[in-house]
Amino acid sequence: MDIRVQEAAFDLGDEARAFAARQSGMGAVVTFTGIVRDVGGRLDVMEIEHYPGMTERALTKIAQEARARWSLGDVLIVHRYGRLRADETIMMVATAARHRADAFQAAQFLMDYLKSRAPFWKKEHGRDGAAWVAARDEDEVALDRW
Amino acid sequence: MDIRVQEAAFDLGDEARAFAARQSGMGAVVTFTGIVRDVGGRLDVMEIEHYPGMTERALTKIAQEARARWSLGDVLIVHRYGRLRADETIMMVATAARHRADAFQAAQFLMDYLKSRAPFWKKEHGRDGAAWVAARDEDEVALDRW
Amino acid sequence: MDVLYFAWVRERIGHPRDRVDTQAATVRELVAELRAREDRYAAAFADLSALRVAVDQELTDFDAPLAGAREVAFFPPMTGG
Amino acid sequence: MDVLYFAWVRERIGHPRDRVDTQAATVRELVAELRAREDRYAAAFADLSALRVAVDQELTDFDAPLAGAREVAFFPPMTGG
Repeated sequence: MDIRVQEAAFDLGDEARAFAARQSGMGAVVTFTGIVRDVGGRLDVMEIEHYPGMTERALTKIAQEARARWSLGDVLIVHRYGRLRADETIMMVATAARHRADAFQAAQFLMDYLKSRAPFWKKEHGRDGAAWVAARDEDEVALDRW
Repeated sequence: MDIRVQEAAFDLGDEARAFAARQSGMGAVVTFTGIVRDVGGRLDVMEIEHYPGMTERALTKIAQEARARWSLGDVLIVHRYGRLRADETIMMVATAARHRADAFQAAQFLMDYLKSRAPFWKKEHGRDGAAWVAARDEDEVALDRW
Repeated sequence: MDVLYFAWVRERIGHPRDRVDTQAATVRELVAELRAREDRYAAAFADLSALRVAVDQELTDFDAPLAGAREVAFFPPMTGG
Repeated sequence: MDVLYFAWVRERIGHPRDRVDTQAATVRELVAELRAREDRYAAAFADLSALRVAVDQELTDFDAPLAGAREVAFFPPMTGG
């Protein structure tokens, strides 16, 4: 497992390549990358706050749960904090498995839990002021399927 | 839409980075990469045959269907043919969407259809001789969910 | 009409395509004609449930009409991805 | 005991953490003590349904016991990913 909480930018291509390269015998690699969206050109900065210590614990627990539920080669989670601009990568998960169903399911599980159970909070600073991003009901509902 | 059927190797990292870079306003990018598995060290070469002409048509149709069903930014499909070795990338799909559910669903749809409806056939050449890979019943069943 | 073979169908028949002059109205009738050609054709088409067919590069079934078709292809279930 | 605040809870209270000396048996009792401190605490804890709580860095609920706890954190629903 490779779990990183970092302020520094990361390159989705480099991460995906390196993740796939260190697997062995895995036929399927799935990646998900979250990118800062600038809806309507109003965003100046996306600020991401987190809870140092708890964040790493929560992500590790989510990754361990994924490995217990599906037959996986490896799991990667990278999540940034700090001040991000539009089009920057926020976070990424990658899963490797022998078969595609496990890799897809595990990646979606990681994302659903990470969205609502890992201590990150987003604040959008823009032309219209600053506001904390509200949690979406559908993100909580998404957990029910697991 | 970027749909390529090629003999040449491709780099998963370069493709993922370039795909994400040409999206605009998309918060979610999902990639799936299929990699040659060498089960038990027996594989020498994975030979992939295809049906030139029909392959491009089938992939285009599958990608168009995905774009009709989900709110997507863009779709990438790269699929190789020819003689591949263990750990080489066979194929890749990428989807971009504003929200993760669309990106994940569309990527899984593309994979399920591509597996059973795009004219590719795999033959494994190895220590124990050569054999065509049999279609798996579960790949056909996977189509029922769409 | 061009008749194409892929994967083990091609291997069993021994070549990748035939130029066929036929009055067959459906794929099934074309298969009957091909089976009658030689043993290797009979072997390739022994079990239609193990085969798939495309007419003019679109997947279809064995009851599909052949009127106007330029290209028919036979192959096993696909294993892409 | 360290009490931590994140996101708008932190902003409403005006600082990121308090060192609290408390006999509260549960998170709910601790919240009652904090609410009584000042208006800005009362405002931050006005609607518990808008808050989440972690005890020693594990998500829990407002009825969780505090015996032995070293760190309690309050924050809005998380919005990672």
